[in-house]
Amino acid sequence: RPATNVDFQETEQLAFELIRVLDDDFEPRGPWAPDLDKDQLLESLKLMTLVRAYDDRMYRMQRQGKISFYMQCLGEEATSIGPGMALRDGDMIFPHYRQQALYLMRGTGLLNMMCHCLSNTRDFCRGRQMPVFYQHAEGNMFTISGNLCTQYPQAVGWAMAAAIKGSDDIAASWIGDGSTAEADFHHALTFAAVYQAPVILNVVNNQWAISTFQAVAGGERRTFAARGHGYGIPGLRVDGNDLLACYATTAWAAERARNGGGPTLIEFVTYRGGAHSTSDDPSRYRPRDEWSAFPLGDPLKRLTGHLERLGHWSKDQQSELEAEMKQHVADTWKEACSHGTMTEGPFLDPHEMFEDVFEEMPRHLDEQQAEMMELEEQEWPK
Amino acid sequence: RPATNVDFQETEQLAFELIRVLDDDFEPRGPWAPDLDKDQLLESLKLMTLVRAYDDRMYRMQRQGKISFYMQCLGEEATSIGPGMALRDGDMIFPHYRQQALYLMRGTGLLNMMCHCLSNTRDFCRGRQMPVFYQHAEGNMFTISGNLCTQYPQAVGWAMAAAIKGSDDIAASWIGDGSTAEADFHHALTFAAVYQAPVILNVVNNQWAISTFQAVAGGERRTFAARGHGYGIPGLRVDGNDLLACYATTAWAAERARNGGGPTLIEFVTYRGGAHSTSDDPSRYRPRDEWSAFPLGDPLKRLTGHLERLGHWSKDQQSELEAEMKQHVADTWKEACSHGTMTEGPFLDPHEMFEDVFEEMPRHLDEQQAEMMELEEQEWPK
Amino acid sequence: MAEMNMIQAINSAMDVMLERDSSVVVMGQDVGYFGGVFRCTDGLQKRHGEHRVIDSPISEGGIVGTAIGMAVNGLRPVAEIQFADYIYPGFDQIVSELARIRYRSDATFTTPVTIRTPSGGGIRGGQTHSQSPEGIFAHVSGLKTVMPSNPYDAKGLLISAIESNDPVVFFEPKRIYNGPFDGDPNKPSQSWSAHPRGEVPDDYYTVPLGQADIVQEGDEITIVTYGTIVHVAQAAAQALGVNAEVIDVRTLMPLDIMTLQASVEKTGRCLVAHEATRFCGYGAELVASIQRACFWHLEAPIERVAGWDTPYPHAFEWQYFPTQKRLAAGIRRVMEAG
Amino acid sequence: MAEMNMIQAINSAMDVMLERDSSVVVMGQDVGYFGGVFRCTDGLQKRHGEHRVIDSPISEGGIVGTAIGMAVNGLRPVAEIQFADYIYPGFDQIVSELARIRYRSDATFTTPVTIRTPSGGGIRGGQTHSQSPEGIFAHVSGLKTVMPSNPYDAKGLLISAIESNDPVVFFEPKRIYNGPFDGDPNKPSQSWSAHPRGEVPDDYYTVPLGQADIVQEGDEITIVTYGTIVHVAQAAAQALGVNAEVIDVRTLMPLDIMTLQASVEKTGRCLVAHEATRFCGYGAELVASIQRACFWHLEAPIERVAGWDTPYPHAFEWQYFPTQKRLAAGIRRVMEAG
Ligand SMILES: Cc1ncc(C[n+]2csc(CCOP(=O)(O)OP(=O)(O)O)c2C)c(N)n1
Ligand SMILES: Cc1ncc(C[n+]2csc(CCOP(=O)(O)OP(=O)(O)O)c2C)c(N)n1
Ligand SMILES: [Mg+2]
Ligand SMILES: [Mg+2]
Repeated sequence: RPATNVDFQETEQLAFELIRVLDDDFEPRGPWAPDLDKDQLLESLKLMTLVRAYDDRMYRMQRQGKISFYMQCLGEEATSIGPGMALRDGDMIFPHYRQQALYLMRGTGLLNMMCHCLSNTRDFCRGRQMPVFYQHAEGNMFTISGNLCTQYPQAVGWAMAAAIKGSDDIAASWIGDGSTAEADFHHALTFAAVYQAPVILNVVNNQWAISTFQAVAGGERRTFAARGHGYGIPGLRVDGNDLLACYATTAWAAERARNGGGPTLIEFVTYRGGAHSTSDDPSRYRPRDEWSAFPLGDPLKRLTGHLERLGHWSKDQQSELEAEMKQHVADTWKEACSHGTMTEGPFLDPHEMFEDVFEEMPRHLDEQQAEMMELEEQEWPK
Repeated sequence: RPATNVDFQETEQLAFELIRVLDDDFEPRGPWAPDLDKDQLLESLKLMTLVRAYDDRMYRMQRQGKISFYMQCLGEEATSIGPGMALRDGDMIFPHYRQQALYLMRGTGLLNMMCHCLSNTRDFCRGRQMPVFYQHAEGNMFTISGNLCTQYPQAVGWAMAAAIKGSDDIAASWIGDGSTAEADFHHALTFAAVYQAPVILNVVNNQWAISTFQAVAGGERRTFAARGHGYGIPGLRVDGNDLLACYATTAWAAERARNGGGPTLIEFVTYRGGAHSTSDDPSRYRPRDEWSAFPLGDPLKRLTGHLERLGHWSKDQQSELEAEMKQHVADTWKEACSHGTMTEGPFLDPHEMFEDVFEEMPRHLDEQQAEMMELEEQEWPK
Repeated sequence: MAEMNMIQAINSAMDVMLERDSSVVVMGQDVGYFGGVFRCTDGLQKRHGEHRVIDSPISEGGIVGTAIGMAVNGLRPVAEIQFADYIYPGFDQIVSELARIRYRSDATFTTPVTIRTPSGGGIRGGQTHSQSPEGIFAHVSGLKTVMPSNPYDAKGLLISAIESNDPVVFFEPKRIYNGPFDGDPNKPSQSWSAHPRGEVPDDYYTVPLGQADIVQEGDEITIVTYGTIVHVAQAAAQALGVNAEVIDVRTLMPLDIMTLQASVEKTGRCLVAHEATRFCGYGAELVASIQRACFWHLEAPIERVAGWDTPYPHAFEWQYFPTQKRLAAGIRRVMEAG
Repeated sequence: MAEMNMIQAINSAMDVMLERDSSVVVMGQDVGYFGGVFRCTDGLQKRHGEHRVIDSPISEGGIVGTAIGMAVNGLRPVAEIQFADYIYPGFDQIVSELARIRYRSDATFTTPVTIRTPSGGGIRGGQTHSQSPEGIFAHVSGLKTVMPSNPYDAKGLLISAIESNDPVVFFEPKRIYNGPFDGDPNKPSQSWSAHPRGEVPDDYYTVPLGQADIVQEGDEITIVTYGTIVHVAQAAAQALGVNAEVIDVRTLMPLDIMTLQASVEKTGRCLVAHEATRFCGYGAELVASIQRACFWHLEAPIERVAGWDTPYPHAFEWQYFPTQKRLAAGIRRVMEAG
């Protein structure tokens, strides 16, 4: 673990190793081992357990037709929670669509997130976005886009502005392995390097981009962490199922950025445990048991294993926690549905569809809104 | 000079050195020294001298209002001529706008190039492109685009098709240092790496992108040759004013590509000796004497110096050659003008403006063409 | 002859062309081993090989850019953009290159590339899986723009597009991939088997580009539309008992204005309808062209029914979508005017 | 008050706003040390510093993408795209992000970004330095689209754009940067000093977005246009001795339809003119909106004079450009019809 202010050249090797803290016996080893205390570890475990319960529930709700779409982060939880713990509240986050854990950490609230997925009267997007495209301005969590990688140069711009304003807040963004092929990946790295923007650019390499293996994005010729080398940007290749490593590497990059050291690219090596989305059927393109064979294991098992080893936790406590979270999610879901579902009211008022296209509604939208409301009154077929 | 079939890893250092053949005394030195015979060297000198005479003439013709626009390649000639000599006729070239030398090498013809710049009746673009946007299908020279870097992924696609068809022809493309910031640079490198396309991707680093120094494209943090490393693409950093080095490195990359070794990125370090274009005034942003202070000198002086050392050439012969080329260019210009200029006929028939939008002219263009021709008849003001 | 839905018809068109013409290649995200997120390329890689049915990185600009290069080297790429909403990263290569290479090179270089992309809403896709950007492409000189409304046309038009030496942007209205849709989301979804154009020849045939199709003759009003709305318009006219002539434009560029003109001169009334947003949408060109060609025959202003000028909202899909109710209101406005 | 050409007026608008509002930053290719290839940012970096007037890499996508991020962090970026022909690599960030962030986030995030870009032909720029893509942007919900036709409007509208909390694409007709142009390339070029709108206040003032301007009153025909063609239209009408009402749209989105409607209801005849290609161009929307609003007052079909539906050809610039001759032919068609 080099000092956070070393020259780029001294970081190059880190893009080809796999930075780990927890070994196969859940022992923390090596220079990257962070000092997280019991409470912090238990806090992160609680969160990870909650996210799984949330994903599990929402996935099933979609299957039952209660929501139109859903995306899990099963198996990748540590790549959000670890970094999230290492950032300050003032740091701005530009997520990909599998960072639900970060929204929970930043205070978005389970109920609000469910209400969004239901597009109901409490939806913070007022029905304008598909499920899982969260946002939370107060928590410095950006609005998620359906277009891959667009948030990457935006994060760099945000960081450039922080530097221009003389603040020491930094930006962090997440994308997937497949998204690295998009133009905005290059835009982000170029501008981050040229302006030495205080930004952390994360690539969650979960091995798959829908049906295509990361090799189709060039991940087998060269690690994604090394993509930054051509621009002089340090790259860290990290065990993404090791919460402590995810935390420690983000802390390193954050300190570097905050002190004027510029951008860092971090590749989290992990595995997409579930389907790409509720529209996907992975059995068509990958072996069913691939995850169980994945060498880096399951981030939850590794974290509980670590806590058990420390004597802070037991299998029973974990089962209790899981039951508790399951219940919490179920109760919250019930409450969320009371604010409306796709089929049962209360419903959002469709006239809201015309708001916020512009700050003030121009005449043509005013007229279209009136026309729409009038049509709503009419019966059809008459 | 590693074998052309070595692994990428063994090439990495070459992106940070400066590959040279001719030393400061014009002596060929080192492993990259190619065996070019006297005739080949004199051939390339003749061409370089011709290109300078051509650029000089056309630049002045624009200043006199005879053509609307022009771009010189003053000081960068070797980055076209060297590579051009190392490629086969069947190899497809996707140039940037400063590769006029390659068009001359591929048989486009001085007269045709001038007629294009005049947009006259002999213009191979039939008046549809600005000056210097050449093309020459028979010579496997692609049509130049005004949009920077678009040719880069196109070259990769051409090379992928060559591989699909089982041909051992390769593609080569040129861009400038500033253009590396465009999305298509990333698209090209990604696809070239993923499909191991037989393509040579050249970056002519002439230090400037209009008014911005190459640092604004990130060239100072990391060499452009190293941009490929993140994708696992070998990068060669080459003395672009050393014709022998330009030849030798291209020959290496061509052999590697032809034998299935995949893409190579080559950075030619050179200097833009003239203005960006006839619309530009470099005195506003760079010292007038910068070129004379440029450590890599002038490619023409270095080539003549080499030939003189070999006893193949003398100052007098060079002055004769320059006079001869000047005359040749002047005569050809006269002939070109006989096919029409911007002010004196013969002129292209404007109805041609409507052709080749589609293979067959659709009704709406047919009608617009008729309307335009009818208007041509009318006097205005009546 | 076989019963095919639009997915099968589109798949068959590529299959037939891969078989007939060794220069045809198919490329795009997830189109190879997997067979496409909408299954349009299902089985093609298995049948024709990895070199001809290619999985591409997630880079629309790279897909179009490399497809152009392949075309310059003698291939006929059929590139899929997974959703029309994601075509924009490839926009520069399409507009600045693909559309103009023939022109700028005096036809010494040509780029016979077909870009296939699913478009339109009605599938709960929200603002980034529902767009209809066809008007933008129809505005770009040098591109042909196509949108079929049924399996028979889809296969015949796609084969014509692949064989065309001009670049074609081929929009596939995803809402009717699996069956026609009359605009009522509460009805059980229909299958193409009941529809006459669900009968599709297994082999090669073409539907020529540049020809509109009168899907229903009538003399009271002309409804000019394309894609999913063809079916909604027919249902709306029928429900109103209006004897409407419904025209499926099919090829947006070049536009078959003669067929439209003849119809509007006959009916004297015209409604233009599409799913895309109205302002500066393709319908504006239809209105502008028709009012000029038919001005002296028009008995009422030409009305437009289109997507509202907002992004496509997830929750309000059926207030946003031009449903029968909205088509009917438009028809009434035209019929009652004057 | 001072005499300014459009370049000076645009420069002054940015200078005033950089002075007034510390959140304003200017960015783009060659805009900093050099002052821009058209000199629009001349001296701004010197006066306001490298952190506020920023030279960008040659990456339109990166420029727009980072500008959005800066706006999210409280800045008001004014980004220059060197030529409108080169805006397409930034198209995805403009259409998919800039235009919709307010909407998709229920206004919890907003992106007050102004994109300035020189457009239009008449400068021997050929197909890649002459384009007028405004219609494409006017079709995108969530963007405001502006094109001034004189120095006074240019400064006032640009300040309004910078102050707007909505994203604005601001097109600058480069042919009239240095002086008005009546469409005759053989005349000696005029300067703005002779033109009433060449008088520009040195300080802050605004011209509101969304208001068309009647630049010339008349009762025989309404000519609706914008940018360079405003001047060509006035000259053509005068040469024909037609008493035309010439309206400069100025803001393309939102469109001031009321001003257009009032005029066409008065004159009963309308010509729409612009430099952009005709098919699916902005003029199509003008025709469609006006024919609907004014149908019962129209005495003749609305005609369009526009760039031909081809790329902008270098050699045939003056056959391609909507010259006085072409405007006059259009005016005649409208006047003589019916
Ligand atoms: C610009 C764009 N192109 C294509 C898509 C369709 N798409 C959605 S997710 C996805 C795969 C992304 O894979 P990856 O980046 O690895 O992220 P992961 O799903 O694995 O988290 C694709 C192709 C899109 N959303 N945006
Ligand atoms: C997409 C695009 N953006 C901007 C421009 C305007 N432009 C023309 S040349 C140029 C500078 C290019 O510099 P470089 O790539 O270094 O090539 P050089 O001129 O030095 O050969 C710019 C910005 C363009 N032609 N295309
Ligand atoms: Mg992935
Ligand atoms: Mg350069």
